[in-house]
Amino acid sequence: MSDLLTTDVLTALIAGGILAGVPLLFASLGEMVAERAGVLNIGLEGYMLIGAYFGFLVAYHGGNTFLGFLGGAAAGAAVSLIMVALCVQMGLDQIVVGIAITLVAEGATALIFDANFAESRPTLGATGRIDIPGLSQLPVVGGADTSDGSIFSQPPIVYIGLIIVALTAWTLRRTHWGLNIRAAGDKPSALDAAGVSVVATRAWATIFCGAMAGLGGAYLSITAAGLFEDFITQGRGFIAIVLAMLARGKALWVLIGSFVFGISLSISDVLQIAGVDISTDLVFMLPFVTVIVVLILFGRRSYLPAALALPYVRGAR
Amino acid sequence: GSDDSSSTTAASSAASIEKIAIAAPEKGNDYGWNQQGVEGATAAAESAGAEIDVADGSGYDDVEPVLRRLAQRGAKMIIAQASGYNTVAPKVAAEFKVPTIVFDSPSATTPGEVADVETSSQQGAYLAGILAAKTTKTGTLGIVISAADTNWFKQAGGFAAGAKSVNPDVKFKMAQIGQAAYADSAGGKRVTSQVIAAGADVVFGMGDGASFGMLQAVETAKAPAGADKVWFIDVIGDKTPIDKKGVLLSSVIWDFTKVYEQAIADIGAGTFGDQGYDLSVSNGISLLRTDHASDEVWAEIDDAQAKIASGEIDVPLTPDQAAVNALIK
Amino acid sequence: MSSETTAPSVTPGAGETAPVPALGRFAETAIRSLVPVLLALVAGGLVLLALGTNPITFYANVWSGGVDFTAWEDTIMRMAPLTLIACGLIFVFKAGIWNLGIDGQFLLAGAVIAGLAPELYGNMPDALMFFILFVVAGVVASVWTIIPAMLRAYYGVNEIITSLMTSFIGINLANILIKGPFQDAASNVPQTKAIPFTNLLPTIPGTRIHVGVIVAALAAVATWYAMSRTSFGLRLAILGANARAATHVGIPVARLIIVSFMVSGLFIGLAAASEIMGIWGYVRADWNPAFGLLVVPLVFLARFNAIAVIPFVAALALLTIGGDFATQEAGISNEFTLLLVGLVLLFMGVTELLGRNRNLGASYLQGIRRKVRVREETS
Amino acid sequence: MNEPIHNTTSRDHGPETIPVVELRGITKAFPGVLANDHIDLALRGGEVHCLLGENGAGKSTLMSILSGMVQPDEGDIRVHGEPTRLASPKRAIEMGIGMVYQHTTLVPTLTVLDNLMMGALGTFRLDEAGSRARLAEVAGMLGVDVDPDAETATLALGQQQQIEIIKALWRGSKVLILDEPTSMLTPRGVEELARALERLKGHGMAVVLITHKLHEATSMGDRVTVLKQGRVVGRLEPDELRGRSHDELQPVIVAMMFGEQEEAEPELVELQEHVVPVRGARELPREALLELVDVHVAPRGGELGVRGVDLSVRPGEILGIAGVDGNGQRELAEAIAGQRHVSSGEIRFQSLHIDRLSVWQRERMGLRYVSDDRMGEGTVAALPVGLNLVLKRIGQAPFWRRGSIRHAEIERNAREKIEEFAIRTPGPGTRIGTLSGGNIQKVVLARELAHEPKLVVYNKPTYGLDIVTTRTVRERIEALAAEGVSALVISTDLDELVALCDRIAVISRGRIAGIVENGAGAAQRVGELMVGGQAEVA
Ligand SMILES: Nc1ncnc2c1ncn2[C@@H]1O[C@H](COP(=O)(O)OP(=O)(O)OP(=O)(O)O)[C@@H](O)[C@H]1O
Ligand SMILES: Nc1ncnc2c1ncn2[C@@H]1O[C@H](COP(=O)(O)OP(=O)(O)OP(=O)(O)O)[C@@H](O)[C@H]1O
Ligand SMILES: [Mg+2]
Ligand SMILES: [Mg+2]
Repeated sequence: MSDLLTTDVLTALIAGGILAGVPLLFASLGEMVAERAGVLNIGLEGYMLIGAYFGFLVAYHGGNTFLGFLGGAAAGAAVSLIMVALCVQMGLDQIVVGIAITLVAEGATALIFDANFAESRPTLGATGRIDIPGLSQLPVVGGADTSDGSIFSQPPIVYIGLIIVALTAWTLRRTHWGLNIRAAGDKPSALDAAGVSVVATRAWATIFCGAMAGLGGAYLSITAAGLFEDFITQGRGFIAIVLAMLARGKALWVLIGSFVFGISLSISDVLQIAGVDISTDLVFMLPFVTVIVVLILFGRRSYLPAALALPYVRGAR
Repeated sequence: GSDDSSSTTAASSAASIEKIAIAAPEKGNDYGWNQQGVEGATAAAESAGAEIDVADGSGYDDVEPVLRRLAQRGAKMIIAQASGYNTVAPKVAAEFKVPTIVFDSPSATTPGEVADVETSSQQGAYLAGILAAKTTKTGTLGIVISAADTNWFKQAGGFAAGAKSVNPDVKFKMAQIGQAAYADSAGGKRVTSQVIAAGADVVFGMGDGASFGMLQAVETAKAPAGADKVWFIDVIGDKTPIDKKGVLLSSVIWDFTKVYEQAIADIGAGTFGDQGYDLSVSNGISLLRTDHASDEVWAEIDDAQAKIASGEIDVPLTPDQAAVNALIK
Repeated sequence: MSSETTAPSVTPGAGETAPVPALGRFAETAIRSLVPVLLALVAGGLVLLALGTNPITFYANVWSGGVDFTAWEDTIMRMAPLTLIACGLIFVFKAGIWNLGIDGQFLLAGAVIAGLAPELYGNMPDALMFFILFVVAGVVASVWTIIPAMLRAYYGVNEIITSLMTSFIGINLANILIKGPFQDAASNVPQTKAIPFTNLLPTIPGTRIHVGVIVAALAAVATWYAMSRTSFGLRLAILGANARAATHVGIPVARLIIVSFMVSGLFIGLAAASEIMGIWGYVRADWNPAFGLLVVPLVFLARFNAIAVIPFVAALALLTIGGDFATQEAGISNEFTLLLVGLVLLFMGVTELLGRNRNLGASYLQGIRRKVRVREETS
Repeated sequence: MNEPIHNTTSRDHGPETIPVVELRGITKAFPGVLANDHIDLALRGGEVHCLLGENGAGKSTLMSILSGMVQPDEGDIRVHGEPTRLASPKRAIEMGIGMVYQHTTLVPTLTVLDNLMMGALGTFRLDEAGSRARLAEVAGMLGVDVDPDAETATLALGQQQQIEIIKALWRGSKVLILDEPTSMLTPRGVEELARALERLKGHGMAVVLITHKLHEATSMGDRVTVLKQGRVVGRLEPDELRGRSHDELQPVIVAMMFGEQEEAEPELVELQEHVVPVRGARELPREALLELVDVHVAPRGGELGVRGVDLSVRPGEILGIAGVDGNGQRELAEAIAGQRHVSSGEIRFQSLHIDRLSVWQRERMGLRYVSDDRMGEGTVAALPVGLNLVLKRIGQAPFWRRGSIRHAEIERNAREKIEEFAIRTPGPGTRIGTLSGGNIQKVVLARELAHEPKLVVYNKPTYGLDIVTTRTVRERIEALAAEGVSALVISTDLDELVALCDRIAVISRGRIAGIVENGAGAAQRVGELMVGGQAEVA
């Protein structure tokens, strides 16, 4: 067990937690905002996959990871336009379209990747990191001289992510956009009556969701894996939906949830490395089991926007 | 096992086989299990002068129609290249009376219909263990597996035994990505990074798609204290073409060609299914030779290989995590 | 406007109660079902062309792969679990409940009966064994819905979250069971002991088609009847349309939520039993056909009608069975099938919308219904 | 935003001044209904324009067209003489048209201030300080007092109404439309509203007031337009209104509203609210049919709950519950109906404890509940009228046999009720959601009063109904009482209670503040109790 306490292992634990947590953080942050505006993006997995593929593609051909992240975000946003057009605009069922997006994304990325890269299987190098001066030299939380860094030595995109979380929280609470988003999810007719376009509000929230999920996917392929692989998201989109709903509309809780989940995956690795025999089935179940137990013991009405997943039609009876 | 001495003669005498077929779960360009299977089958077909019908990328769930179709399209031998096919394939074999090769299901072997292939891959892993122990600077070896898979456990145990035969004090850091994370390359990278952070400078990695993530982790890793480089040892296939950074120390190659040739020969001889086949160091398991180790090391490995083939070295069989743990602790 | 239309009580023919001629309705349904498929095939064909594959050959191969030789039997057998899952989903979706934990329920039920079957096999008549296994599968899957059901019924916790979470847990639990207590001692791959394939579910004479297909057909009829003719179906519909009204009119809402969840689990369990006892005879660890995601949209497209869902299910089955062959022939990734299914869904939605605007008739989708009504009215 | 309201008082409204808003030939059809049929309407500054008409006459539709919510099929709109297309609510707001909808448009989960700031343009950040100042300004203009930080859901309906008005004025509207603002208000609330409207008129605003209460129209209105079946059937110009008393005007308006119907003139005159005589005492059996003993009901978010209510209702008795809305009336009604648990105390019906019985069981015993939320819970909008009429009989004969529906029975029943209650609907198969409020209410009543009721809880039974429907409903309540069916009538309308009830209980902050025998002076005492009750806790 003494192995557990070495600084290298603890650093790796944090690094692993961040690697696993950041994709979830981006995706569930986007989902949370869209849900507050009343749009349930069941197709999050699809956005992430597309973001992962195009992020990888841009990073690979452009030779620049930052461009890759932008490319992933743009691709995710582009796919979310399907949702905007079909669901927000025309009022088609969000769950049907969301699932269709996931299926199309799974099929399309596998198909194109297979056609282009199955033989060459390119990988990307390590994503460049920035070391926070001073702090990055600290043991465990510093991580300047390790493979995947630690809290104070991460690729800029991770810090940008934290800034986005803060900005999102502030925007939701303090700005007109935020107010509109909250109203669009709780009572779109009121927003409409106040002269604000429900469609536009929901559309922007959905595009934000697409961009964030695409960014999460791009992080997954560019930084977390350094390559693309069919179905690389492995169901993370659905986990992100769960996290977004558990966050009850609060950006901070998205942050906490994502990293708790990331760390719990990372802990299972570290325990195994330390020789503690533990079933990964069990460990993977743990965060969910914990949440369920908490819900059963302290279960109270969970907050979800009243108009979630309902199309808004002006004056409908 | 069966003797492989007759393979060449058998191939020429098996003129009755016009077509053989292979069904594999993933596409045959994965630098791994599926590619090895397809390449082995293609080579065997070629040497028998038979046509080859490849149904790769068949997945696990719809395989019965695939196998039936292969039979209906005239295959005289079907290779069901996945242990996941080992219940459905005999069913199709029985119905169409097509000799069928299955994996990891010894009890399925039925005269004239089904022959099972067992892989003694632990033998190759043993050799990999020797190579790793000779290469490591930190004295710590990493083992990463993508799933709770018997083949992975067998090789993990063989690897540990081989390494310990060189240096009894060598330490192991072993971790599994997930229950079935065969293709989770992000997970592969995460876990491999952690194993390296725990001090391993040679990582023995087993996975399908996940292997690519492991390789990437090794490529981008910062070497642990005491080492100047981190190495990766792969399994089943040969990833040299995609090893841009030169970190691929070796790979435990599974070459099915001889086994499939033998099966064709046995069909010709009317003995197919009388017994199963064993893929071992004597007929297809080997260690990929690279120039990342010295000739002396390779000589030592060749020596060990001969000893395993002759039975002088007995490689332990560790079919589950508990058995592996007993070896690496 | 003529003066007759001024009084609110005239023109009963307008909108709601207008009877649609039977033939017209049939033609519309055909158009609405075919057009999106054609559009998806065209779009998919462009993708194929881009990949250097001849779309005509490809689609011909999908058809022949799904029908030729004995593949049609596989296609029909594939319909059994899909139809049963669809029936299960209708019971919850109609009530406005999102049971998205299908895969967990399906796999857990499958794992349990695959572990149980070898124990029962040989100790009793096969018929009794199958009966017990179907019942057990249904019970296991429906028990697995209880947590989301109770949390939703008594605490109002959103069931999308909880059913997804219990699905992840169920999948892991199934694997633990398969690798642990149910592991076939004689096999060195993680899987349960198989019952001989000669003793799987009986088949319809003259075919390989197992009787699970008949179970599924009966389930579809029963579901359709329950939803459209019975008081139970109406209660579910009311719950789905207006939960507060359900309370007000004296429907025991909490109980109904739990019942509908459990009925849906029951059918999902039956789907697992039919698939495992009809085709596999055992379960491999990590086996996950992930039917859930594919069936959910079909249920919507069929507007929660268990009979109407059958053609959709048939198309999906044909596509999954034939698609494997076609992609192999073309040398492209078999994930193309997913792309095609997704495209069909998208185009169905769009066609539906355009169709409504041209007044083609009733719509498929709940969501667009309201929207479209208003459009018509305002135009 | 935040531009001050203009103080240009234009008292003289001769024909030469351009109306602020002018509607010409507005036509709007819904399936089966012509809601607006070539309507002309002009709104002038400094005037309250009353829009009257029976339920479903098309008032809300017309105003929704004016607020940009609904697009007309034909006709044009001029704002300050300029032809304008009001394509969206945003456009309408920009044109200075503020609307208070019939159904609330406040977001319940947001604070008052958030609700007011919504939609304001110009800045990216929410301007909280500026908004507070603006709130103080508008509230001052209206003469009301509001807490900007209260969560909207926790406010009483009257207060929500004030916020709706503030919201409509927020961006400096020149036109204020109020769609039935008074139906939920107490007489005092109505007085406050009238004063506020006076002030707004003083600021030169054009106000549209939709109401079903004629005395409000005659007292507050400067101009009256009467709609019927989508058409303008009568107008009263300022000079016709000025100087004539309510009693003189009432028959005129009533004749316009209902004149074409076969009802005889004398009957119509009786429609006047004040003409209905106060009920005298009746002989009733002694023993109680319904008894509440120290009943407590736990509140849910923002409610007061019920805190120890004792009540008894005798067979055939009509007991009124008076009080300001939001003082525990709904909680009480739901507890009796079985939609909520009683946290302590006892409810006895026909001498049986029914606390543990389900809604369904109570319904079978003859205990009925007419909800005040006919759209939200009383009906299922997506289902046809026919099914809505049997919602509380699901699975029962004759509508269901062995669990299977019998459409013929349901259809027969529906035709019967449509006839009996004069429900205006294209047919039994019409989705109920498309009917007008009054007609939905009739469906609800028809359902609750069928199958031998013994006691009916009516929560605001005539809320939003036109005079004829109101009268029908009241007559039914009385007729049933005469047959021995008791009634518990919850209403914020004192006149209604005085007209109907044997006794009137006053509810205040979840408690019964007192019970008054109806008779001369009852209204006075109820009013005192309502005020006293409030003072007691406040
Ligand atoms: N179990 C039931 N018993 C009786 N009536 C029902 C039941 N379920 C639904 N209904 C009502 O019967 C009518 C027809 O049912 P259903 O919704 O299945 O038909 P539909 O063709 O889909 O109609 P729509 O186009 O209005 O959706 C509808 O008005 C529906 O609300
Ligand atoms: N969205 C709609 N769909 C269908 N019919 C509608 C719709 N909106 C209104 N109607 C119909 O138009 C007519 C006029 O309705 P409106 O709401 O304008 O009446 P109203 O005069 O406001 O009545 P009330 O006094 O009951 O509020 C009614 O017959 C109503 O059923
Ligand atoms: Mg329907
Ligand atoms: Mg109205």
